[in-house]
Amino acid sequence: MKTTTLRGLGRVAAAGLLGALTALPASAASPIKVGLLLPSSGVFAGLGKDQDISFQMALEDFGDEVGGRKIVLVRADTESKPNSGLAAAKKLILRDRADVLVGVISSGVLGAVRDYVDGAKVPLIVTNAGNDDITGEKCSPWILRSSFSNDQIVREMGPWMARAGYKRVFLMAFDYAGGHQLMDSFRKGFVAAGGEIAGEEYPPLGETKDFGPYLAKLKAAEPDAAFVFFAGGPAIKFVKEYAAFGLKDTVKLAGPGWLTSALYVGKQGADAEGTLSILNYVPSIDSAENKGFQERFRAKHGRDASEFGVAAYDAARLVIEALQATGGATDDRQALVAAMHRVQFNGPRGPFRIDPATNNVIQNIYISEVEKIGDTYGAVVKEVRPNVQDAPNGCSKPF
Amino acid sequence: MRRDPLQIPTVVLLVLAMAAWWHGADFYVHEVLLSEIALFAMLAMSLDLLVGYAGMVSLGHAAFLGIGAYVTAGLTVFLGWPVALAMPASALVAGLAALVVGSFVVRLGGVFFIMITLAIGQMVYAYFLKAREFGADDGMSGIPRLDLSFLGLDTADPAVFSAVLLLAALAVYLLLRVVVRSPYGATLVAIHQNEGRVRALGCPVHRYKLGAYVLAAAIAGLAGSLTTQHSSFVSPDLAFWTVSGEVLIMVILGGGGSIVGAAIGACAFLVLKHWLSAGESWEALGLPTFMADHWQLVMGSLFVLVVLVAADGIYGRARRLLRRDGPQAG
Amino acid sequence: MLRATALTKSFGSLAVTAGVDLALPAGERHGLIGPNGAGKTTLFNLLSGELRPDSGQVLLDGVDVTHAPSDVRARAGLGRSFQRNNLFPDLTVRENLVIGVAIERGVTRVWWRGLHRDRAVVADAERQAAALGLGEELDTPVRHLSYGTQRQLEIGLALVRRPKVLLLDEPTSGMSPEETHAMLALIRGLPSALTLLIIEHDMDVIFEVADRITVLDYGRVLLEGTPEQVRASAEVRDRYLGLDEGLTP
Amino acid sequence: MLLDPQFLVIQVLNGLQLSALLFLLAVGLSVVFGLMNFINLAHGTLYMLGAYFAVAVAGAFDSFWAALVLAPLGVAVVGAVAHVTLFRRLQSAGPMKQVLVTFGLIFVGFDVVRIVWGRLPHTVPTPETLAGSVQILGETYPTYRLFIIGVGLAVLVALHLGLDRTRLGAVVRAGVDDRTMVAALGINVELVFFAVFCLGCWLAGLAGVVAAPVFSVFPGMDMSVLILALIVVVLGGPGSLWGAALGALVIGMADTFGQVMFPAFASVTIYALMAAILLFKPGGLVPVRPSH
Repeated sequence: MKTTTLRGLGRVAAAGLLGALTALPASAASPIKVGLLLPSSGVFAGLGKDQDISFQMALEDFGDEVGGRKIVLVRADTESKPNSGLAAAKKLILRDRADVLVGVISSGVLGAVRDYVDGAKVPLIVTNAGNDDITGEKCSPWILRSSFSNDQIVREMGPWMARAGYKRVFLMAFDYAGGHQLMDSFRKGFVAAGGEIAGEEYPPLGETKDFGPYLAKLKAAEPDAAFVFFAGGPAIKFVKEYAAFGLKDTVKLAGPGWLTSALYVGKQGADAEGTLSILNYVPSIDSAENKGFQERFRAKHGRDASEFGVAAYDAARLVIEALQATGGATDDRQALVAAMHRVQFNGPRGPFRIDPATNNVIQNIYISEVEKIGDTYGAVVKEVRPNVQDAPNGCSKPF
Repeated sequence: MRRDPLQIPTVVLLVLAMAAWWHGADFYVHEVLLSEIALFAMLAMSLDLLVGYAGMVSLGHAAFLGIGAYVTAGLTVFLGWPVALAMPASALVAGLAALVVGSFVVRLGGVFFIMITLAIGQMVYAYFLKAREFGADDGMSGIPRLDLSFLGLDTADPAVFSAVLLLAALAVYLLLRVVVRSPYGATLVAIHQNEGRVRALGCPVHRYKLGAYVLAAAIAGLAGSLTTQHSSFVSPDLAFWTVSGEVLIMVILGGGGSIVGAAIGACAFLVLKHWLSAGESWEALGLPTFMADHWQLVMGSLFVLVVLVAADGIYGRARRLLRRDGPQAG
Repeated sequence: MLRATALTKSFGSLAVTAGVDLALPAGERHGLIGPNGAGKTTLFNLLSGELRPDSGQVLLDGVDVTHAPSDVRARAGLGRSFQRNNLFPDLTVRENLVIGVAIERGVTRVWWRGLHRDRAVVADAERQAAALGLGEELDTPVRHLSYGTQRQLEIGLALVRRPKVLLLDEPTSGMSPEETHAMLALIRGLPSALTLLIIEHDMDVIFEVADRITVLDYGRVLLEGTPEQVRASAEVRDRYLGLDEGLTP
Repeated sequence: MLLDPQFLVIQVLNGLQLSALLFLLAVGLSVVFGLMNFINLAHGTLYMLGAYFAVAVAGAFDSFWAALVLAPLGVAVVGAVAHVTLFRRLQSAGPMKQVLVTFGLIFVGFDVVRIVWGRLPHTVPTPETLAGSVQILGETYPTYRLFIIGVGLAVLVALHLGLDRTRLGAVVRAGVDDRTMVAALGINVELVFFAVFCLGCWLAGLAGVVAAPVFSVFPGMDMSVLILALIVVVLGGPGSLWGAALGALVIGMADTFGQVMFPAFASVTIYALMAAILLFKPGGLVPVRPSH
């Protein structure tokens, strides 16, 4: 018994020494590979690009060398399609031997890569996709999220609107899992606070040519307000059509802030004015960190950074600071994730840290309204919900 | 029916090449490239039965891939069926779906057939996109792989599973070769050439076309089952029209009407796609790396070019060159 | 054997077949003549099932086949050739006939073994090719054959099923005199039990072959009778034969 | 709510607006199909190009009206080039190859648009004069949508007169009825085909421009409309002007009312409608040729 333990110890020590001898020069020279799992084609290619440049900016701001190792980026196109996303993740892990993965815009891709990443035991920091279950029932010790969970974003909005006097609200979102999750979260809080759902519509994803028929139905329901979730092209279209149908002045428009994202609120212009939004970031947040960040971003790219960019920027900072804590070591991935759990900082959106209980971010949530700022439009913060944290939601912590 | 002296040497060569590649490959090639090639080769070969033999140009073949994938996903995840049972069920359900759909679409010829298959494919896609019981657009995960532990094989190993997939593709090839060389296959070719005359000769051509449609769909269903096992995941995208389109491109690229051509087309397409979508390849050519995101542009142009100047595809071209040199000039 | 009653077919407002009655007893050689656009081929298509009539009835061997598609009628014993060659152009002569024989024998449903295994089918096809005088051309793709030879194969393919009723649509059109002669010999050599309906522009052929003749004009039956009666009809002479140089032998 | 007249009026207008767009898209596709037996699967790509050209022109001249004039012309030129370099070459090879080529062009068009205009969605501002809303039965309705309906009607009338009163129109009608006949008349069929094809492209481009202010402009906007346009063509009967109009009306209304009233079946209904038409009335609602 004793001898075997001793022999075992000896073997461990020898292996450790050998490992240290071989690993030392390697880790001094070999770069740390961060795999960007983002779409560069397909519907969300624009968001992928936004996150890519923001991640790079963070490398400049916080240093791309840790413990003598340079941080290099390797990329694979998810095409915003689940199967391509899975192939991209496999490429980053198997071929490029990435130490950390960062990215994933679409919830479909996240669902597709979840099991694989979990099995491969490579840390993934999700920078957008908000599927509740990824930091809930289907949480993984290896998947952290710097962006948000759907529920985290809208949970506070229902009670807030009920209190603000909007008693009857009409819900609308594309007919897909994310859309339903966001609407359900809103409904829960809103109904509990005494609100009434005046009606709800779920246009089919991807083939809606025209919001007209749905707006006509919304109008006929005569609600006090509409709570809708659209993003990207459809969001631009929706806000404009909403105004054209004369609804802007009669039925208050509200929704998760992607409806009037910094990426395109300028294009929506006056039609977006007065839209209530709830989100984890708006460019107008009044803090030194945010102002400095926006200035640097504007100098580089000539426009405001968006919430998408911030999520990637903070993810990069999370990676860098965790690496600094491990001295640049990446071999012990469990230690690396543990270091990520200990990272805390004040970023553009306020205090940032990862909740070790769910691996989801703990962050401020901002309720704001679109107003004219100078000669353009932007969201102005009305109220801040500090340090919003998800309940475990069925996540049983693995480590 | 037609002599094809190049067929056997090509297949032998292709099998040897795949075996050699598999032998020397790393995890990534096993898990991604070889597996994808095997899966798409099955799809392309089954589509070739329709396009190259029966003359039915379908732009909705991915619908049956999707159906097969969802059947396996549903049966294994919800009902806990063993994969070995879910696989034939996938082929069966896809075949039944084709029987229902096909009983009217096979009546339509040429361009109308293209349009209706495109529409039906999109209908299936739209259904899965909305089907909340199957996870709607998020799809389903946690689909197990075929259990071959009684053979001492661990299918979680990319090398093992890619070998399984390659062997499945070979089996599909052999099955389809038997079919196309049979009297039934010859009748399909005749129907392609002159449907009216085959009917006037007393053959219920719709039933024959339906048979091909069902068989091709069943194979696509099987490929769907294997696809979902491979990725342990299923989503509506599998049934999207671009997948059907890519498979059709593979068939045309490789050369329709030979079965092996479709497999070659799948190899060529996927190798080219992987190469084109890597920034390093463009860098090596001295071209801007942003083009790596635009491999579809290159693929689309290549496809147009193939249709324009080499409609018989890679294999057809090779066969023609051989025939020109050979004794059977004519 | 073949009977049509009050067959009517219109394309848009144009009545191409207007109440045609036709009755062919078994073994009869029946000619169908008429000017271009008289509706002869349309009538053929109605009889063989390529087209469905708007009204009227088609009886084949006493069975109502009005609504049966062409493959059902073919299996019930109706064969036809086409006005324009209607073959499998990329296939060889042997392959063309093999398809016909395979369908006739019902082996086309076999998908599990090679066609070449069905030696009897191939041998039968080769025998029929020889009977058509195409024994030398077995391996020639049809599109490389001369027009006249393709025409022969066209008839040969219609005969593969040994039909009870055979519809021949202008079998000698576009043929050289020698080829016409050969074709005539082929038609004359058909089994006497076969009921034959033949469209022909070459009056020599019609008068040589036919027992009775129906003259079609504007989709209607103008006259039905023996060759002599048709030859004697002033009306037919006016409307049709008079315009045809083949009238005076 | 369904019997609420205001709701009905708004929905009928929405339906008409979609119908007008679908008509613009489908009529070119349909007549080209009727004439040349060739379906241009890249027709949606032309529509997308029209919208992107509108983005470019409206941006350069700061005028929607300039885009309305120039963008469809640009699309017609693209179509003309494609016809001369690609489709004409394939005329003898049969429709199948032409269809395949147009299919490849969808991929090409998609990426070209992404390279030139980037990946983010664009918008075209609604022209000042049409930016407001009008009151209909006490309901606010966007003026621009009425404009779309107007454009659709104007094109319908113009095409009807063109087909009915001009020589080219007569030739096209004859050609749809019987292709061989036109050739026999000693008319330069090639030229007629070319002209009709370009007109079809122009109309697709026009649809793209007109749609741009209502729908945002993004890569991939082509496919959803392509399928609808194909369904309209099949429904109306290939080659028929009034068939395209009727088909567009049926689909436009079915889509508008179906999506709101029977959301669960909306997408499936339209496909089922197409299948039923193909099965029972293969010539479409307004067949131009007898069904064979």
